[in-house]
This record gives sequence, C-alpha cells and structure tokens, in this order.
Amino acid sequence: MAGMSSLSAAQRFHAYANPARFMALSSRLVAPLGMLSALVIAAGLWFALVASPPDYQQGETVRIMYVHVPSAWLAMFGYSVMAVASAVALIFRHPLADVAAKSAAPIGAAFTFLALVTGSLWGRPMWGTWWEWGDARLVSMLILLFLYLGYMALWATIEEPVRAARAAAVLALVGSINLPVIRYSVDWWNTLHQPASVFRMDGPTIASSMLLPLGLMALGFTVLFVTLLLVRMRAEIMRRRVRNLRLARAASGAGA
Amino acid sequence: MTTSDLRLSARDLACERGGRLVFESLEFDVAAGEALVLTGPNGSGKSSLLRQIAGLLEIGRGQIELTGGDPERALGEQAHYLGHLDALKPSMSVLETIRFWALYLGGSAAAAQAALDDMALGDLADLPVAYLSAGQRRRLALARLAAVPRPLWLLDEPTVALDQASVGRLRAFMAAHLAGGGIIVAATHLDLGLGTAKSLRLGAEEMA
Amino acid sequence: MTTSDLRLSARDLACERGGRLVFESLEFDVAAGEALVLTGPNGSGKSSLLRQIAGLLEIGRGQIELTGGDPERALGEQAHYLGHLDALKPSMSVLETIRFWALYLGGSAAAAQAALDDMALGDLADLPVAYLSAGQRRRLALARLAAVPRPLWLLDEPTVALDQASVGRLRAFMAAHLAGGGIIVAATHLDLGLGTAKSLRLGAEEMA
Amino acid sequence: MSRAFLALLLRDLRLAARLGGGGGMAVFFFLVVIAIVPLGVGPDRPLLASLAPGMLWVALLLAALLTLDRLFQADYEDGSLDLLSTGPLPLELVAVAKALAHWIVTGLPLVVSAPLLGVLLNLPSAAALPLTLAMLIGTPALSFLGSVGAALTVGIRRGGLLASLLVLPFYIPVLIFGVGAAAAASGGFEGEAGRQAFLLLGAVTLASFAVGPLAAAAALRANLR
Amino acid sequence: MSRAFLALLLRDLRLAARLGGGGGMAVFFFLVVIAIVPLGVGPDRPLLASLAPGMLWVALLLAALLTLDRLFQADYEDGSLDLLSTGPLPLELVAVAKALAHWIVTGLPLVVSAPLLGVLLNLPSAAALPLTLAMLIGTPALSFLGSVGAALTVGIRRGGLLASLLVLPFYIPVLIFGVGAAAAASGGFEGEAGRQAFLLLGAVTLASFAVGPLAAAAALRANLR
Ligand code: HEM
Ligand SMILES: Nc1ncnc2c1ncn2[C@@H]1O[C@H](COP(=O)(O)OP(=O)(O)OP(=O)(O)O)[C@@H](O)[C@H]1O
Ligand SMILES: Nc1ncnc2c1ncn2[C@@H]1O[C@H](COP(=O)(O)OP(=O)(O)OP(=O)(O)O)[C@@H](O)[C@H]1O
Ligand SMILES: [Mg+2]
Ligand SMILES: [Mg+2]
Repeated sequence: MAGMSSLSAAQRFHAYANPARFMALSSRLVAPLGMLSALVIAAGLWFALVASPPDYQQGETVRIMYVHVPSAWLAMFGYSVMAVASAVALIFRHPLADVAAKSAAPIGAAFTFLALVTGSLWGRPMWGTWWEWGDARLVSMLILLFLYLGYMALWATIEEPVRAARAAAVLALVGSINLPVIRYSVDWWNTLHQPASVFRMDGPTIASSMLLPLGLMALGFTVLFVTLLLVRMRAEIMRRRVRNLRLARAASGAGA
Repeated sequence: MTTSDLRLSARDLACERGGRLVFESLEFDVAAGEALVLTGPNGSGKSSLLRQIAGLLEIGRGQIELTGGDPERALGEQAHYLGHLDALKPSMSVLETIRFWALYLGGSAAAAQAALDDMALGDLADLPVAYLSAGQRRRLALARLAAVPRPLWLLDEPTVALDQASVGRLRAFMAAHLAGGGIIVAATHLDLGLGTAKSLRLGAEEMA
Repeated sequence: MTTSDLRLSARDLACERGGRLVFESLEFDVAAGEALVLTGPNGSGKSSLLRQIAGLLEIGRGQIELTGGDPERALGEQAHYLGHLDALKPSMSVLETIRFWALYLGGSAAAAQAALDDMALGDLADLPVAYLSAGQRRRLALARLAAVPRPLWLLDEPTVALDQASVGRLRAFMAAHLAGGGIIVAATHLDLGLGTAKSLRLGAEEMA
Repeated sequence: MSRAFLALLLRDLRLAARLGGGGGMAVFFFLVVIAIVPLGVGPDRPLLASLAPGMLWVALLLAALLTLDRLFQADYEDGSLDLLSTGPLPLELVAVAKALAHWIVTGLPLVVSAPLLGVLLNLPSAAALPLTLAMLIGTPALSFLGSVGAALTVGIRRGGLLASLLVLPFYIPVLIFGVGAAAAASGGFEGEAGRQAFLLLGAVTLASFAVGPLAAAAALRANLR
Repeated sequence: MSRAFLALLLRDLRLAARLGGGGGMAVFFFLVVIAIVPLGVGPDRPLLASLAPGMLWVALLLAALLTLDRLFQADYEDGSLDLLSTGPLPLELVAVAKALAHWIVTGLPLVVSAPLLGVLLNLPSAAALPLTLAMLIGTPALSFLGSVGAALTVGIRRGGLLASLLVLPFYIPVLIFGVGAAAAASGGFEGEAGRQAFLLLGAVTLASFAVGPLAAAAALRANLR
C-alpha cells in the first residue's frame, strides 16, 4: 500500500532511533524522579514552615523565601538550559535538543512567574508595595519573563517544526547575550536614579536553620524541573509523531 | 558558462515537506547543453525539487552536486530560479526593476536594457510594474535570466501566462542557452518544445 | 440557473487602465449554454474584460448586461470570478476554506464537501492550505464554483498549474455547467477544449 | 445574509487566533509597552500614577494600529476582497464584520487586562474602574474608525503616505476624551466633568459605528474598481 | 559585491520614498504620542520638562516598532528574498543593507524631529543637544536589533506584532542608556557620568552592529529553507 510504505519511509527518514532511546529511558525515569521531588519538597516545606523559627526582623513572612529564592534560581537555570539546548540544536542538529529547548521554556516561564508573584507578595509587607520599578532585580526578572514569552510565542506562530526550531534557537541565543547586558544596564541605571534600594537583596547572613530548608527546597525544585522537562519532552515527541502520522495519512491517498 | 564539463547530478535525493515525504531515492544527471524536464501530477514535488536545487529548501537526504562550475560560489549563486512568485515591486518601473536585479546579481546596466528588448518589454520600460498584465510580469521575471548570465536555469512552469509569441521567444531563448553550454531544469505540465530534453516523471506511481 | 433565456451581452465597451486605452468598441453576445473564449497577446485586456464583467473594474464607456438573470442581484453576485489570485488563506485547512466560501456565497456546508470531492481534494481536506502545491491550490479555488451554483463563470486562465488529469476534470465540469444552461467567459492562451465555444480575439492589431 | 456575516466574522476570528495575532499577543504587547514607560521616565511612583491612564491609552492605540493596517490589506492582496464583494453581503456589512472581529481580537482583551497592567504603573485603584469603563466605551471606535483608514490604504501603491496618516487623526478624539474621562472620573470630581467626558466618548463611538462602515465601504469600492 | 550592496540599499530607500510607509508615519506617530503626554500628566511645565527625555525616548522606541514588520516581510511575500539569497551578497550583508535603509528612513527623521517635539514637552534647551546626540548614537541599534525580530517573524502574516514583542526586551538597554546619557549630560554634571553613559550607549550600538546582522541572517536562513 502506498500509504503504508510512505509512512514507514517517513519514519526511517526521521531517524527516530535516538528519540526512541530517549523515550524508553525517560519512561523509566519519570515516576521515580517525580516521587523524589515530591519527597524532597515535602521535607523542605516541613522544615520551612514548621521546624524553622520565624525571622527576628521579618517575622513569619520570611517563609516566602523558601519558595521565592529557589523559584528565582530555577527561572534563570531554565533559560540556561534553553540556551544551551538551542546552541546544540543549531550546531549539531541533534533531534532532541530542540525538543528540550521548547519544553524547557514554559517550565522556566512558570518559575519566573512564581518568583515574581512570591516576590511581590513578600514585597507588600516588607516594603509597602507590590512592585518597584526602581529595582534592578525586579525589572530584569520581568524582562526574563518577556524573553520566555516571546520565545514561546515564536514557537506557537511558526507552523513548520523544523523552521520554528531554528528560528526559536536563534532567538534564545541572542536572548542569552542580552540577559547579562540587561542586568548590568539596569544596575547602572538604578544607581543613577535611585541610589539606595529600600531593601537589600543579599539580606542578612543566613542562619543554618534557614539554610537547610532552603537547600532542600532548591534541590526539590531542581528535581521537579527535570521531571517536568522529561514529561514535556515526551509529550512533545508524541505530538510530533501524531502529527506526522496524521499528515502521512492525509497524503497517502492524495495523488493526482 | 562555456565550461562544457558542467554537470548537475542528484544522488538518492529525498524531500520532506510539512512532515510528509514528497519523494525519495531520486537520481538524475544533466550535462552541459542538456535540459531536464520535470513532469508529474500536482503535488508530486516538481517545485520542491527546483527549490532544493536552488538551495531554497532543505535537502532531506542525499545530495545535489554541480561539478565543473565555479567552486567558489554556492550552487544557488550559479543558478537562476524562476518560481511562482515573481519578485516584482509594483511601485518600481520596469526598467528600474531589471536594472536593480542586473546590478544585484552581478550584471551590468547595459545588459539590463538589452534583456528588456529580448523579452519585447522595451516599450513598457517606463511603466510601473503595477500596470503590467500577468504575461507582461512573467516576461519581466524572465528578463532577469537574459540580464545576468548564469549556467544553470531552474524554471517552474515558465510558460504560464505567456502568449504564443512570447512562448516562441522563450523557446528560442532556452535553445540558445543550451547551445551555449548551459543547463536547464524545468517543471511543466505542457510541452516546452525542448525537443532533445531528458525527462523525469515524479510521483507517477501515485497517479490514479 | 436553469433559466434558458439567460444572455450576457456587451455593447460598445471600452476599458481604460492607468490612463491608457486598452480596448474600445467591444461587442459580444453569449446565450445560455454558450461559452466565450477570450484570446489575444499579453496585455490585450482579457483579464481587464473579465474584471469589468464581474464588476471589479470601472467600465470606461458602453455597457455590460445580463438579461434573464436574477433582477435583484448585481451582475457580480450572479457570477463566479476566478482570477490570478486565488483568495486562499495559508493557515486555514482545505475543508475550512471551502466551507467558509460556500456559506459566505450562499451555499451549504454539504455542498462544500461534495465540491472538494469533485476536484479530487477530498483526501487533502484536513491539510492547511499552506501545504498545497500550485496545482492543488488552483483546484481548491475551482472548488468554489462547484460549491455554490451561479449561472455565469468568469475564468482567467483556468488551466494554469493544473496537471493533465485535473484539466480533464475541469473540462467535464465546464461542459456540465454549459449543459445546465450556464454561461462561461474564459480567457486563455491554450486550448480549453470547449469545442463549440464562440471566441473573441482582443488586441489582434497590436500583434507583431 | 446573516449567515454570510457570521461566517465572515468567525473566519476572521479563527484566522486571528491561528496567526497568533490573537488576544494573547495583544495583551503581551500591551504588557511590554507598559513596562518600558517606567524605564524611560524613571521609577517615581506618583509620577507613574499620573502617567498611567495616558500611557495605557497609547499602548492600546499602538496595538490597534499595529494590527489594523492589515485589516483589509491581506484580503486584498490574496484576492479575497474581490470575492467578498461579489457575495450577498453588502460591503458595509463586510466592514462591520471585520471591524467587529478586530475589536474582539485586540480591543476586548486589552480592556480586560488594562486594570491589571495598571497595577504595574501604580494606577490608583479608584481610577481603575473609570479607566476600564472608558476603554470599553472607546475601543470599538478604534476598530471602526481604523477600518476606514485600513480601507483607504488598501491597494494604494503611491498614495500610501497620505492614506496611512489619515488613520491617526481619527484616533485623536478617542484618545483625548478617553484620557479625559478616566482622569476626570478618578480625579475625584465625580460630577459634571466626568459625566460629560464619558458622554462625549460614547458619542464618538456611536458616530464611528455610523460613519465607519459607510466610509470604509465607500473607500473599498473606490479602491476595488 | 559592494555594488550589489549599494544597489540593494538604494532600492530600499527608493521603495520607502515611493510607498511613504516609513518615515512619515513614524514621525507622525511620534508626534501623537508626545502630544498626548500633557493630556495624561497635566500641564505642569517643570514636571513635563523632567519627563521630556524619557518620554521622547519611549515614543521614539514605539515609533520605530511600528515600521519593523515591513523590513523583510514584503520581500518575503513577493519572492524577492529567495532571489536576494541567491545573489553574490551574503545574507549578513543583505541584513545590513536593509537595516541601514530602515535607519535612514525611520531612525534619522525621528532623531531630527525629536528636538522640535521636545519643545512641546518644554524640554530645556540645554538638554536638546545631548538628547539628540544620544538618539543619533542609539537609533541605529534599534534598526539593527529590530532586523533580528523582523527576520525571525518573516513569513508569519501579521508578524509585526510578534516582531515588536520579540524585539522590545532587546531595546531596553538602548532605552536605559539613552535616557541616562541624555539626563546625565543635561543635568549639569558634564563629567564622568555623562561620558560613561554615552560610551555605554555606543557600545550597545556597536554590539548590535555585530550581533544583529549575524542573528538576522541566521533567522532568515531558518525561515527561507
Ligand atoms: C517581584 C519582586 C521580586 C523579584 C522579581 C525578585 C527576584 C529575585 C531573584 C531573581 C533572586 C535570585 C538572585 C540571584 O540568585 O542572583 C532573588 C533572591 C532573593 N530575594 Fe527576591 N525578588 C523579589 C522580591 C523580594 C523581596 C520583597 C524580598 C525580601 C524582602 C526578597 C528577598 C530575596 C532574598 C533574601 C533572596 C536570596 C538572595 C541570595 O542570597 O541569593 N525578594 N529574588
Ligand atoms: N510550504 C509547504 N509546506 C508543506 N508542504 C508543502 C509546502 N509546499 C508544498 N507542499 C507539499 O509538498 C508536495 C509537493 O509540492 P510541490 O509544490 O513541490 O508540487 P508540484 O509538483 O510542484 O505540484 P504542482 O504541479 O501543483 O505545482 C505537495 O504534496 C504539497 O502538499
Ligand atoms: N492595475 C493596472 N493599472 C493600470 N494598468 C493596468 C493594470 N493592470 C493591467 N494594466 C494594463 O492594462 C492592459 C491590459 O491588461 P490585462 O491584464 O487585462 O491583459 P491580459 O490580456 O489579461 O494579458 P495577459 O495575457 O498577460 O494576462 C495592459 O496593457 C496592462 O499594462
Ligand atoms: Mg509546482
Ligand atoms: Mg491576464
């Protein structure tokens, strides 16, 4: 049958060997990793919410930190993952790299959003405002969110996966150059207009009672990130297979 | 252009568009002075193949090679690609258009003027492109081939919209190119009148 | 559509484009079941005449009349105009496209599906239009004529980009339209295979 | 005829959603524009608050402008407009359908997100409601007046400058009354001035409903022939 | 090769002049944005004066965005880009020629009109020169960075909105340094801070010269294949 033969040819053509191995490996990893992240985060939360003292200055609101700081870290980590994967996709044309980059973006964006929201929530009691344009870190975080959203929008609007992958990779790489520039520029701009920020980002030296839950939460979030990345990559690969099957079927009888 | 050891060949070529395999294991060889005519039903991949040769479309697998050409320039730079889109700007005049392309593609302004006359567009030189009829636009697109010599011509249904006189002119023009040692690859549903041409039928097995 | 006293006629028609007179004193009469084939060199005004009939271009002098049609609807609303542009949106699927036009032009969704099958596009129904080849696009544009019955067809080079099988299908389709009492006015440089058609040659005096 | 109207409206909405020109994109754009204002003028909070309504309106206008110029142009370029004009729907209603689709796709999401984004600009919460209301009343005028400009520019190759410049002056009354209405109603004096500004804004919008489609259809007819 | 570059640059300038799409529209939009600021903020003259450099920069940025989508899109749609990529000119230089033409057609008129519009905002005359200078240094970066966004969205209908979204984060350094340079130089302390801001602005522009064409060419290659 013409349909069958062109379908198998399409599969051969795609050299799915590599993604196939990934699918096999990841299917075994997802469940344990998910469990691990749940455990670590649960432990972290217990230490953070129950077993650690409130801060002598900040009171109970300090507990926001245990979500806020790991989220902020992973927001930046996510972009690095995306940028590295994009570079690999552009240079080595590895079929999994662009899947990884695409899948990392929404996760990173979610953590960025979480960092922004928890930061705002924290800022309200600490600082008397939800948002302060004069602060470099806040603004650069918002720009990071824009970069994520732009990257996702580009993927969403280019129909053809190969084309979308390359274009998005170019954007991610250019964006990664932009990131330090933005941070530096905003710092510079900040000192000009508003010399002293209301609060200090480096904060008081952290007590060990706070370090443990913070470390646990950071670890838990990282494992969560990896788990979500795997899940999304699997979904993306499946989606592409389905799309190819659908298109191959549409083409199979298409002839003259 | 007079290198007579020019040869365009494809080995085990495959093309994928939008996730679907259009053709695979395609092979051909065209030598200097020869034409290859691509035929086949709609959607069999003629236009795609031409774009692959011009370097405007990903090559899925296999390779396309031009031997005996200028080793310093990419295949696309040694080829004229005439596609369905004619790359014309409505607000430029006919003469400005062909002048621009001649200069951009490495020809001369004098050649541009001569090319217009070749395509019987001399009288329309000062008209804006917006005022041209379908066939006149096509002739202007074809004038590019006359303005800048390139050994390889990739023509996608070149006779579309041309009247009979223009088709005759195009045939003579193609014959002269072949006689000068050039190569033509053309997709068509009609007879192009390239008597001696090799022909490649795409997607024949899919035909009802 | 079965009104057999349908008649399209032009009297002393002139056309001016971009300040230049394209043709004048043009006259023709086409009755139900008849086809008029427009020929002539590039730029002689075939496309312009079709647009004038469809009401898409100013009539310089003279008049065009459809008698025996629906008196409540303008001429353009009783005609299908198939021009060089195919009015297709790359991001819509084939089925969505023909559905939209069927509903918009006053037909039904069921007719839309049938029209796709008429043009052998049924298998491509779910593909986005961006994925179609030149000939497949043309067939989709033609499917509009099948989806919504209108007595007058204005076709500008309808066979362009079609493969042989599709040209055959189009011929049968046009013959059926004429047999049903419709009228066709078609511009072409090729033989459309409308055996009994009247023919009108434009701009002959300009030919070299 | 109403079926044709619906079909056209749905098609335009669908196209907008597919092309990513949809509401999400407009809101994102809005967000980005709002974000650069404080970077330009500095982080002074009361100052930002006073700028907020004006800048929100400008962002709205910009988003409308960026999407308007292709309102008819895309359909013109691919020949759809020719066919749309041979359908049973009068060109006036074609213009209404397209302007309506444009408003749903860009205007509405922007109106909904304006109070949220206002927070970023430190918009006083008392001003949020009047501003949103003013935008709800005013944005349809942007789409309907915009359709006139879009129709005028359709297919015009050389007169392009004149035609595209025609869009903006139409917007200025909307902008002035819109900013005025929001400012008056939030500034405290609930009474005469605020009501008057809203009435004027509503009048502009109603006028745009009446004039817009007629003028757009006339412009289309002129450009299609 | 340099002849091909010149031919392309001249063609783009000529097309822009004929279509009237670029400069005129951008300047006009600039004017409108500046004109509504006093409406939002009120007529307080010293306040306006302090806002002026920031608002002029913001308006400039928005105006530049409006014209971005035409940079490559028109050439893509009519097939010119296919042929441009088979010429002797590398795509990087094609991108340079187009960005340069864009700057001449939109950036330059904006820079020239900025001090004039500054009068509307009561811009102190001492600040006019530094501001214009800063804009002259900074605007090329807007065109060159913008070309990346335009190249990324080529082939997407109505890509204009998306292009501006993608590009805006990259415009932010230009904005920040541009405002900083203008403020520092006009604020009186001619010395270290002002010079440093100008240097940084120049560095961003130079970086955009290096990165912009490379990235734009890469994006074009991705979209052309
Ligand atoms: C929307 C508002 C906020 C945003 C976007 C934000 C962003 C960030 C980011 C990006 C980091 C990671 C910095 C790095 O590792 O380089 C961070 C860390 C941190 N933030 Fe926030 N923040 C916000 C509000 C706040 C508030 C209100 C507080 C407390 C008063 C706070 C306290 C901290 C602390 C203590 C750290 C850890 C610093 C360290 O040791 O690395 N943040 N924040
Ligand atoms: N841009 C595209 N994206 C995805 N698929 C495409 C694209 N263009 C064409 N195709 C598909 O690729 C196949 C080959 O198309 P191509 O245009 O090469 O055919 P063709 O032989 O030139 O047909 P025609 O005789 O109609 O011009 C078709 O099945 C078509 O659906
Ligand atoms: N938009 C326009 N504005 C001004 N003049 C035009 C326009 N379109 C066509 N013309 C001119 O009108 C004349 C007739 O054009 P038309 O397109 O009707 O010719 P045609 O017979 O269809 O030619 P072809 O065989 O090339 O399709 C030509 O001389 C052309 O230059
Ligand atoms: Mg083809
Ligand atoms: Mg014609």
